[in-house]
Amino acid sequence: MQDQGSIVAALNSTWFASGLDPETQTRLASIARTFHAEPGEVLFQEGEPSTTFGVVIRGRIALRTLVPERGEITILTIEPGDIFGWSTLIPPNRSTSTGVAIEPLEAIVFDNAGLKAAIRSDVNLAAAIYPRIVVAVARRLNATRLQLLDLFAKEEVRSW
Amino acid sequence: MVMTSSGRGPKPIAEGPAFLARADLQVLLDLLREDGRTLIGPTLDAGAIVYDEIASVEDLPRGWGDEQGPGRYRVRRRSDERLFGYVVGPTSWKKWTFPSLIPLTKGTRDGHRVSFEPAPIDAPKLAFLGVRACELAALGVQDRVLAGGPFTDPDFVARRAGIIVVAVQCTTSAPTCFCTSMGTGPEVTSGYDLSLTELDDGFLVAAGSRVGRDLLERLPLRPASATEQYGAAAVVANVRARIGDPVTADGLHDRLLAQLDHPRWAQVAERCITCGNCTLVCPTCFCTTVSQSTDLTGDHALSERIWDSCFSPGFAKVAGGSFRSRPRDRYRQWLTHKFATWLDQFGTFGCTGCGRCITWCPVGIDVREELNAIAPAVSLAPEAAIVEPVAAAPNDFVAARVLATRPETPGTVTLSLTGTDPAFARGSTGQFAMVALPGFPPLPISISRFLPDGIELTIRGAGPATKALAGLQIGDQVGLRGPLGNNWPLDRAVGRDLVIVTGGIGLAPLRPVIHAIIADRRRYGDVKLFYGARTPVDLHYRDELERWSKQDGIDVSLTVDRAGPEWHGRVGVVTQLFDQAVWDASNMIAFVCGPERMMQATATTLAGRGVPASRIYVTLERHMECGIGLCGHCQMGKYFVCRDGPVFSIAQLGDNFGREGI
Amino acid sequence: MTHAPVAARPRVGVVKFASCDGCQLTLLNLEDELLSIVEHFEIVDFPEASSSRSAGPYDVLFVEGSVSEPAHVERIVELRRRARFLVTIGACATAGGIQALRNWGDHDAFRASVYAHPEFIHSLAKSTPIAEHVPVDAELRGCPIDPGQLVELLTALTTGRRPQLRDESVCMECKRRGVVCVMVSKGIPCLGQVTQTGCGAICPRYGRGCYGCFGPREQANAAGLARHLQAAGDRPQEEVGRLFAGFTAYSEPFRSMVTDLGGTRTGRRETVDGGPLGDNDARH
Amino acid sequence: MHGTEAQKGVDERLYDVGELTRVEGEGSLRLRVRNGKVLEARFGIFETPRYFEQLVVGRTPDEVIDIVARICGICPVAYQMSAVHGFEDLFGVRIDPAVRALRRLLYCGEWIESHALHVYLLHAPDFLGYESAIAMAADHRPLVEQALRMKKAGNQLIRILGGRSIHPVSVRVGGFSRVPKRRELEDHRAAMAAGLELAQATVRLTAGLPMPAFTREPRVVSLRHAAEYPFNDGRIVSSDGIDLAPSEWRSAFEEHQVEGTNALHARTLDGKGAYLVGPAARVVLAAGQLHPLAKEALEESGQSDLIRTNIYASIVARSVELVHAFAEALDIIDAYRPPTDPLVPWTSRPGVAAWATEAPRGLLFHRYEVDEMGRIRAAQIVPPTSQNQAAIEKDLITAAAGVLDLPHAEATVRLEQMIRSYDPCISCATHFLDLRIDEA
Repeated sequence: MQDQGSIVAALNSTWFASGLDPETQTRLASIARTFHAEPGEVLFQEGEPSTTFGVVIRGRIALRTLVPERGEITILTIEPGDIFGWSTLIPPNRSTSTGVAIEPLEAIVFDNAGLKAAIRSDVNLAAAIYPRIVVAVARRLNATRLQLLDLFAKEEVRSW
Repeated sequence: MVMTSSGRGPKPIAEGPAFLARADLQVLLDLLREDGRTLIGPTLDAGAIVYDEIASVEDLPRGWGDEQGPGRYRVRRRSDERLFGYVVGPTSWKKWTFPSLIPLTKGTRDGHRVSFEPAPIDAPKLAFLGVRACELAALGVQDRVLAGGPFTDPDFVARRAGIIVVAVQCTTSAPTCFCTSMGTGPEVTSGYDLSLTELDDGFLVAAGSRVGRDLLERLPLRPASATEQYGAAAVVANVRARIGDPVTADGLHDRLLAQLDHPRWAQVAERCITCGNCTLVCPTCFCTTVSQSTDLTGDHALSERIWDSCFSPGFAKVAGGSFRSRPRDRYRQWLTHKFATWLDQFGTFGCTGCGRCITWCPVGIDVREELNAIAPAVSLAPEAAIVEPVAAAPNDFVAARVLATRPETPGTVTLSLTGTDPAFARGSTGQFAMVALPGFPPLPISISRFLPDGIELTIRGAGPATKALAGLQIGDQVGLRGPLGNNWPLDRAVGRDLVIVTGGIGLAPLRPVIHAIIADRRRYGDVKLFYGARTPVDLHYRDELERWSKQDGIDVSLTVDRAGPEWHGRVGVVTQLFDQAVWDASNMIAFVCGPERMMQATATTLAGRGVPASRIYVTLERHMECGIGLCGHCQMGKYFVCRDGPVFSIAQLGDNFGREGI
Repeated sequence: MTHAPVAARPRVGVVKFASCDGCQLTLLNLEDELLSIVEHFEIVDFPEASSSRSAGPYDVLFVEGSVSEPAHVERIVELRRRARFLVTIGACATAGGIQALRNWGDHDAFRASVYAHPEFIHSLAKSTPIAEHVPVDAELRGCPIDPGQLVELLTALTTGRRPQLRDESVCMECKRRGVVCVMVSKGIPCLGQVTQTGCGAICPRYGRGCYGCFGPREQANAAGLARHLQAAGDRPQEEVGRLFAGFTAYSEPFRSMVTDLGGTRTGRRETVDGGPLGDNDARH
Repeated sequence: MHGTEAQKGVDERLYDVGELTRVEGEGSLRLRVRNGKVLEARFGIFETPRYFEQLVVGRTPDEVIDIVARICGICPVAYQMSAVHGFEDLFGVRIDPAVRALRRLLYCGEWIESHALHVYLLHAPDFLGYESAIAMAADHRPLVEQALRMKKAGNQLIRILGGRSIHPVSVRVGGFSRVPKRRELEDHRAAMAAGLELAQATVRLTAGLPMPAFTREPRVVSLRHAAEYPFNDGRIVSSDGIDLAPSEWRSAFEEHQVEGTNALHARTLDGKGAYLVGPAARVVLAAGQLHPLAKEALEESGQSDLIRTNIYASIVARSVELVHAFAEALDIIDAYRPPTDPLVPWTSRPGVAAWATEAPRGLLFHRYEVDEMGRIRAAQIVPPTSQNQAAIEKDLITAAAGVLDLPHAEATVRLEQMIRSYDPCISCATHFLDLRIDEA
């Protein structure tokens, strides 16, 4: 059993949860636990059922995807304050990439079942969390578009 | 009246306007020829009245007039013997003041040594015969653009100085004329040496300068009768009445710029062939490009300046493509420049209402119709353009020597140059140099470091010219002109928190900023450098980056677009480095450099994080050829990027920044 | 060494497909430069001029003519393999040439109408530009190519710079030379506005309208010009179509103009055993 | 080239050149001889057909002039000339005499450019033993330079008159779209005068070349004009009495297709078969009308007879015509006054436009059926090389006898040289020939 106060404090330090009303924060803390991982530890696997949703407090997670012949490509890193495992809440509830801790990691995590139950039973909680998840995902979508433009790619050099 | 303005004691015949019999016009021509001048005047050739070399009155289009309309021109016989009974034709005087082709620079390469020799300017002594009011105005516009400073075109200045102007009052007009609207005519009022008003049997003559007065005194004149004077005034008045006022010039600048998204642009683009005729027949269009040629050895190169047009595809080309890829963008660029941004740049319209672009548009697009359709109302006065004086004529380069070369990333190298033009010692952050090798087009390249007796340039070998530069070895020479352009406003950063956001080779122009800060670190608050690259190996100045963060008190954050497992740094676009950072933007200023799209995203994010547009600065890349605002290629709205930039605040650029096709 | 020429003394080949030989002749017509060109370039294969042959590899290969028979298809692929730099020269190689007019016709009818025994004739239904079959490094437009542009390309090759082949309209060249627009001043239809420059505006200088032998320039607004020519000159649609049905007719957007407006049609060659007008008609 | 396989008792030789070089277009040569008997003699042409006679259908006369020029990059003017004279003849257009002179001048330019090219750059290397003029330049640079000077003078002449030397643009039905100012021609006079001297030197040079033994007396055909050396006017005559208006070619000649042929042979209706057109034919039939300077050069060369009987000597005939072209061009330039009416108006009328002119390589016949709309309904174009093919194959057999004793490589070169003597213009002809000699 963990100290709820420290979890609330940790949540408060993050972009994701800061600004939520104390009640919701406590509600969240009640179903959350802190989580630690060492560099190299695989947190979730691309394509596997997604079981945990979380917020990074310290450290860094690399989101990787396997490209045949090019190997594992890191497409995004998740920094303190940012969320991971949103697939847990969104069908088909499978991880869209592989998450690997690349720096000693501290995170607040929520288990699949507990979080879903809480959200189903508590409209206010749902109303508070979903917009933040949408914002987080939208942010990634925009960033991905920019990445897609490959802005720093060298000019295609013709024979001339 | 001009004649009394002359300082000399008046001679009897000069008391009022004087009369010259048509039979005596040859005397004037002879006087001008005796003065060693080549006469340029109207003559009938290939079914049009063109300006060309003439020897005598016999060469003039006696008894010929013309019919003009949109996309249509025909000469026709007049019922009288008038010598100037036509309206302006296809030729404009810029053929002599600003020729379509002039040699610029001879470049030679001898082993690793290079040298550049400006082509000598040869300006003939000319006399223009038959210059109309709208054409005098056009010469005036050229004077402002090409000789008004801060930079001047030496070739134009020399040619202009050698010309005597004999003007003629318009006694007839074409349906394409609109000098009245542009305030340039039809009355000849200034800018001439002599003016003629043609009457049935001769001319009313007036002097407009000392030179003109001297000529006047040597002509067989008699005082003009009151009837003649009245008649002369009357015909010109009739012309004004006939032309009317087809375009409301008052407030046109703002009306036009307020309509950058008008659907008409797309409609006119369906008719416009973007052939460029309008710009080349225009008496004021001054855009040029430089073409290079070499011999088979490549050791001898010649660069020549030729007329270019904003309607041509290559005109706005940069590495990433053309800034004005769509015909509608090109037409909008031309029209808004002529009737709006030209005012911002030169304090005058670029159009004198001569109507050539209407007559000689092969598909008959009428600029007056377009203006009235796109910009039909009224409003404010323009704001003045920013000007940062530097550097010399477009055709000279100072050879510098390569002291050291340092590979930065695959395909990118930093050259340390020494023996540079002393001007570089006075250079400052954000500026660039025009860099030339014989046979290659000179390129604008940001200065990535200022050394005591030289500079560093960081170059990515993309095209042939940049490859040639990137391939330079120690001891090789290269031609430089500069430093050019304005600075990053470091003074505004003093006492503030500074955010520097950049990507890829975009760090090069900001490197001197960081050097400057480190040199006087205490004057600035927090300095954050957010730097993104494509992959880890594409990060420039890696050793310096480390030093900056470890010992120089710069808060450096790096990110890459994609990386393999070996990379433990951040992956993601540069904006993600700070779009959630907890910071106080109230005292913050931001410098941004990178691909234009990246700068837009960054500016948007910064604004979203509370940094005011007036304190977000970007540096623009545009196709540059001259580097000093004379070639026209790098125009963006009312600015020439090379001369007024390349550093601009988002506030300055307004919604032109990121707008397609500007 | 700052420059990167193709090679110290590039090995050059000159080959032809379906063509009139005029473009390779342009090389021999560089009377002033020819002897110094062969000092800087090693001409290893040029059947029209030399009996010494080489199957490559070539540093630079000039390809004249269009692909218009089955054997051509494999041949160009093979040549591309052996060429570092492949330069197509002339309207046939870059646009399919005048023979591409048959691309609108019924090929079998063509053959049958010319030959009593069409079954002997081997040719493709379409005449196509080289670039439709293999990647091309540079092209010299024109029917024929311009000697000045050929020299520019050769000197660019020796110095490793990009050749200055402008992609603007013919009008630009025309106005720089002070030529009076034949379309505006004489009402002669002219393709100069939609045609790529390079010839030096020969036709307008010689009192004619440009017939587009350098092919469409980038973003050529051929439709706009066609609309204007029909409306302003009230010309029949087919007459406007024929303007585009020239030596580069198969290049877009000229191709669409010909397809939409007409301008080329197949016909019948009177066979040897007499035609409708009788075999002989002597008026002397 | 393959070697010779000698089997017991059988001496079979194969002379095979897969792709003829230094000819205009793509052709091949194959001669198979067993025990001194010619089994196979083939002058193959694997140029692709371009269907010009079809491409002009539905087009206007002026468009035809532009299109048919593209049949050949070396002699475009010839195609423009046969076409324009045919149309003007049908429409009854009376062109300004000065325009007629300019047309001859234009033709002079083409003859000079084409002949200088062939004599020095394509043919001379055979006589002097080089693979190309480029190789020849190493030992005989002045020779090649004078060739280039002449060529340039001719090309420049075409450029002045037509805007460019290949596919000039100014020839129109009724005259020219633009005629030169006097100055333009006068400025070029010096180069032409220099060219004339070089041409005279060329006759001396070629007359001195070693001529391979070769004797036969072919039937020759060309235009002949009472007062002029034939360019674009005169009557079609032959060494055996044919005498027709330039529009009447079809009353004595026809085209026919041979199996395996990609185009058509020309032959006479009288069944006598092969005949020869080109410089040799013209010199034989129209020497009387040569410019005095050319006549003089021909006499000095002393090769009038050899030109008739020895095909290799066509190089001399070509050189003599170089002199004529330069000399006549100078006369025209000196007499030139811009025409009062450079482009006379005309109206189309339906009927047949047919005409023959003298291309550098010989008689070139065009025939167009024009409909009521003034469009081409049908076309027939008979270039010199298709008329020469039969003669070429005959001469190949004649030549065979002369080369059997030579080393194989040398023999092959000699046979190529023979074919080059015709200056075959294969792009023009676009034929496949497959000549089978049955064992006689």
